[in-house]
Amino acid sequence: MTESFEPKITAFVCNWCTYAGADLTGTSRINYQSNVRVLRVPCTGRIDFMLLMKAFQKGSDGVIVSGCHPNDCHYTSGNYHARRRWMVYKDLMDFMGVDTNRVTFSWVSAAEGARWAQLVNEVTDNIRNLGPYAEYKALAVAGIE
Amino acid sequence: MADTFKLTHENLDGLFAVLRKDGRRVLAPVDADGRTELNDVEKPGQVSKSYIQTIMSAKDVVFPKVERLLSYTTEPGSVELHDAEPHALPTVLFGVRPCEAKAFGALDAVFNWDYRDKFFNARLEKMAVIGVSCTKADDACFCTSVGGGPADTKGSDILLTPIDGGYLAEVLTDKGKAIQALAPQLFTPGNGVDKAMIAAKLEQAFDQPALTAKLPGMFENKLWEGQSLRCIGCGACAYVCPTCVCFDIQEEADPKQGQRLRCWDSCGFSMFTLHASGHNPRETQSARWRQRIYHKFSTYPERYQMLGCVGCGKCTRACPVDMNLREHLVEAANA
Amino acid sequence: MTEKNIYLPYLMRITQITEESPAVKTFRLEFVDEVAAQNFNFKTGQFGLYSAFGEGESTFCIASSPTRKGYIECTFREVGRVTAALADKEVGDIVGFRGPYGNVFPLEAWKGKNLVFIAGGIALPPLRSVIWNCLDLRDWFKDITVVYGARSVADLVYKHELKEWNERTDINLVTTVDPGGETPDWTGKVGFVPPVVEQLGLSAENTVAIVCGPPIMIKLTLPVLEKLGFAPDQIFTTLENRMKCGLGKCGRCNTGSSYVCKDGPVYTLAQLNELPAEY
Amino acid sequence: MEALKQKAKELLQKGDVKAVLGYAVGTGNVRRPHFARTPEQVDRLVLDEKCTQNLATYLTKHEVKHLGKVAVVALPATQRALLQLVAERQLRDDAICLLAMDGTEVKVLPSGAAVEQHLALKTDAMPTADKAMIEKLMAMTREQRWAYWQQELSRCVKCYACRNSCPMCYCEHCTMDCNRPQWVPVASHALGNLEYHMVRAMHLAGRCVECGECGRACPVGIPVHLLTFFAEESTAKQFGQRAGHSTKLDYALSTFKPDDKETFIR
Repeated sequence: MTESFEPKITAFVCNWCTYAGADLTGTSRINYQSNVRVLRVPCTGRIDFMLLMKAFQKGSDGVIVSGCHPNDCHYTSGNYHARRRWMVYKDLMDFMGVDTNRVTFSWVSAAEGARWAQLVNEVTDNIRNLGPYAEYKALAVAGIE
Repeated sequence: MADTFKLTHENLDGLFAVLRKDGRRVLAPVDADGRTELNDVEKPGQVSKSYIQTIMSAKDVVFPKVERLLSYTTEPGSVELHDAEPHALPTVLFGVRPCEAKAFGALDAVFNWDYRDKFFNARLEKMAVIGVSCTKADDACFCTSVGGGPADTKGSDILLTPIDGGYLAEVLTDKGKAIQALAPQLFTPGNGVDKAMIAAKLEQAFDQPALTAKLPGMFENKLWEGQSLRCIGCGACAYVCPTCVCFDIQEEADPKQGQRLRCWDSCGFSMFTLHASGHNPRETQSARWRQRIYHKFSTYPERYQMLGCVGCGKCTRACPVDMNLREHLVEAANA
Repeated sequence: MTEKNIYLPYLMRITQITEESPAVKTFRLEFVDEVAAQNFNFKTGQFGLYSAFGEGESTFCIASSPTRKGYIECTFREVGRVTAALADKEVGDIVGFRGPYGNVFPLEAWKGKNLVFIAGGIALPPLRSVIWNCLDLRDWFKDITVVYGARSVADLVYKHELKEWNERTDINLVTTVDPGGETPDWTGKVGFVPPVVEQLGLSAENTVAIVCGPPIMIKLTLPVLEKLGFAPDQIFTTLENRMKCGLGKCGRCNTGSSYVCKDGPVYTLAQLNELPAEY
Repeated sequence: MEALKQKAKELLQKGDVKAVLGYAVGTGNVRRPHFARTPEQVDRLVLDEKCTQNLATYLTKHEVKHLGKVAVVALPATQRALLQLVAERQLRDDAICLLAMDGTEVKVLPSGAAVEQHLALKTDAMPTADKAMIEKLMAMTREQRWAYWQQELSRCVKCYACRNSCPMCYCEHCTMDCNRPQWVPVASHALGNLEYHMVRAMHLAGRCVECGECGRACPVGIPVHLLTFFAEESTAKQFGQRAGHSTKLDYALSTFKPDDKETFIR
């Protein structure tokens, strides 16, 4: 059963750094696991926590959030704003018992193609080990008569 | 009239066992962290000893807070519909108060006055009510003002009234008789106790027929605005109410399949009547508060020849800002 | 024993889509199920709940005439979650329909009378059903007048039909657009609906007026009709309160003790005067 | 008590305010919010330790705004909420007229600055029981916390009493009422309940004045206030600022410091 499990991972990435970085991974012909669906947004500042929630709601087993390194934001400070919100949101998720091992926050620049591949591989292996996010998926049917 | 028996405490133990053996769950008021909830119980010993009312009403047994009406699967150019079957469990409601027992009639009126609602009906059919008369009332209660009473039989299949050593048992309906028939020996001959002596005394607070008669002329009265000023517009009153029946239909779907769910809703929410154009027939909280009163005390009598309120006072107890319904009705009746 | 699920919609196939004006579309819908198609009947004035599977249900009138068999039509403006999803549909797609619900326009009672239809903007669809129904039973009635106004020329719906009505001699069509909404080649009137109605010099004698439009138009048109001598029971309108069930249960469409979904949507002004103004 | 009534009557008579919002005795001796617009209504005012509601909730409501200027009998939590509402530009500083008790004296606090000064005199820490409960939850395993909240939230019926009683939940159009997209399921099933409470807590992080009104308002006794308390504490701990302490503070989550310290971003 676990052997056939292929995790579904949603990645929210910023347009300027991580998306470009992921692009570089491809053009550099670096192989990495294909479990990640990449969703590009202009800036990490746009990645509302509700998007992460929605990803789990729609069946993701893991989520990656990634953007420009601090001080490198295309819009100067979007990633700083995002970082504050992630800090609180991660705490809150943990307090409510949501599995924070399933969310990975990271900085990947446009030059770090190899880093992106490594990140995706690590996260995918990790989620594969954790198995499907059954707890959250069970919510969708609980409480309906 | 109803057949009257005695049901001793020991025999009630036996009755619970028999009901469960018959495949029915028994839901009864249970104390939980200072709240009284309606929970699945095995023995009468688990039932709360001191409750006046449960916080939530028992309506979710027949009208759950979320229930599936239908589901479907979709593919480009085609849709396959799947009817939903209510998952109705044989249920005995034990220990609900006469006011709440009566409330099922008010729900039935809406669900079946014209089109028949199969979901409600399937659940109602599998439910029986063993009510227990009230021996005390609190400041929120006003059943006697709305045609009920602490030992009123309406809505119960069997009504129990506490007496020494057990209960006076009135077997009132065919469903009640069917329960009795499961273990007739548990029901011993009654001893002619006058239940009116035991039941709580609750003075009538206002003249309801007079209130109903004058409401149509009071629509524009400033009273509603004054009363509703402290209302915060939440749905607590409607959601604990045993007769509030307003609902929403919500769709939940992904690209290949979906379902329609019926969910509780409340006329107190500002979005409830909001039109697509942005126009809202009930724009202010006072208009929504007025709707709540009128629906129960004017619309219901006119359409269904009964009241949409049983005087249980749950709304008053649940309200975060203590909107006391009895008090407001008295004020309206005296206006 | 087993009861019918009253919330189950019919499946309907979209067979034609007409773009009426910006964000307004008309769908022609045919039953997927042959038997349902055979058994389906409605009368003019009734409405239904149309569903976009995946998003939910929305309430619109049936905009086609019951005299045109084999299909129903609905016209809607894209404003919310459901209508946006419907607007994305293409010919051949499946939507849901529950209905027909509500009461009807009393055409029998209007026999031998003059009819005046007054509509504004997106409120023509409910009247379009009646108008075609009356045109298909043309010898039942005397004069038929239609006054239709919209914000601008682009906002007029059913442009082809307006052209057809304009060319017919058995119906008097007056179209108007709000000042500033006209185009250089606009041949209709310019002005708001109420004064246009007033200028027509209609006689209230043996006439019924059917009014439907935004609240402000209705509010200003009613005094005009009153001035022309129309009694409240000669004026009809159709309400569209928010609904979820259409079956007299969900509790949101009522005005006073009247359920718009059951006792309405068609009301005379005389009836509305008896109700609290919660519509 | 008499001093409060005296002051309330004075304000009404002078026409300084159109109403005095305080507390009165309600059903079964509970305390309820009370709008006093006449001297007789002022006589029903009470103020004692049974008064708990955060009356600041009312000041952003249309119906109350229409009354004109309202004087508010303000507990410390109400005062904090007012400061936060001014900080968030929901109330004008000159709309403030608070009646606060200082011993047996009644103080009129006519501005945010006055409230800040008055508040600075007292500390109003989180109730011990709530603090202990948060600590107890944090000592659990994640799975236990999940089970705890699932159990608690299963009673939620989404009556929105928590939202509507909250002084900081003043949005005209709540996220819960948005359906394009439908962020959170409307239905009160397990998913809808979890996500609703998560969004509510997150939207109050850095804004919660820790009055606990949401928890008291809940008809089914879910300790929903622990969620917003926790989110607020997390914000305070990490960014060093608390809601409801000044009219001048920016919302902690709409600002940043380049050296905000985190440990989990890779």
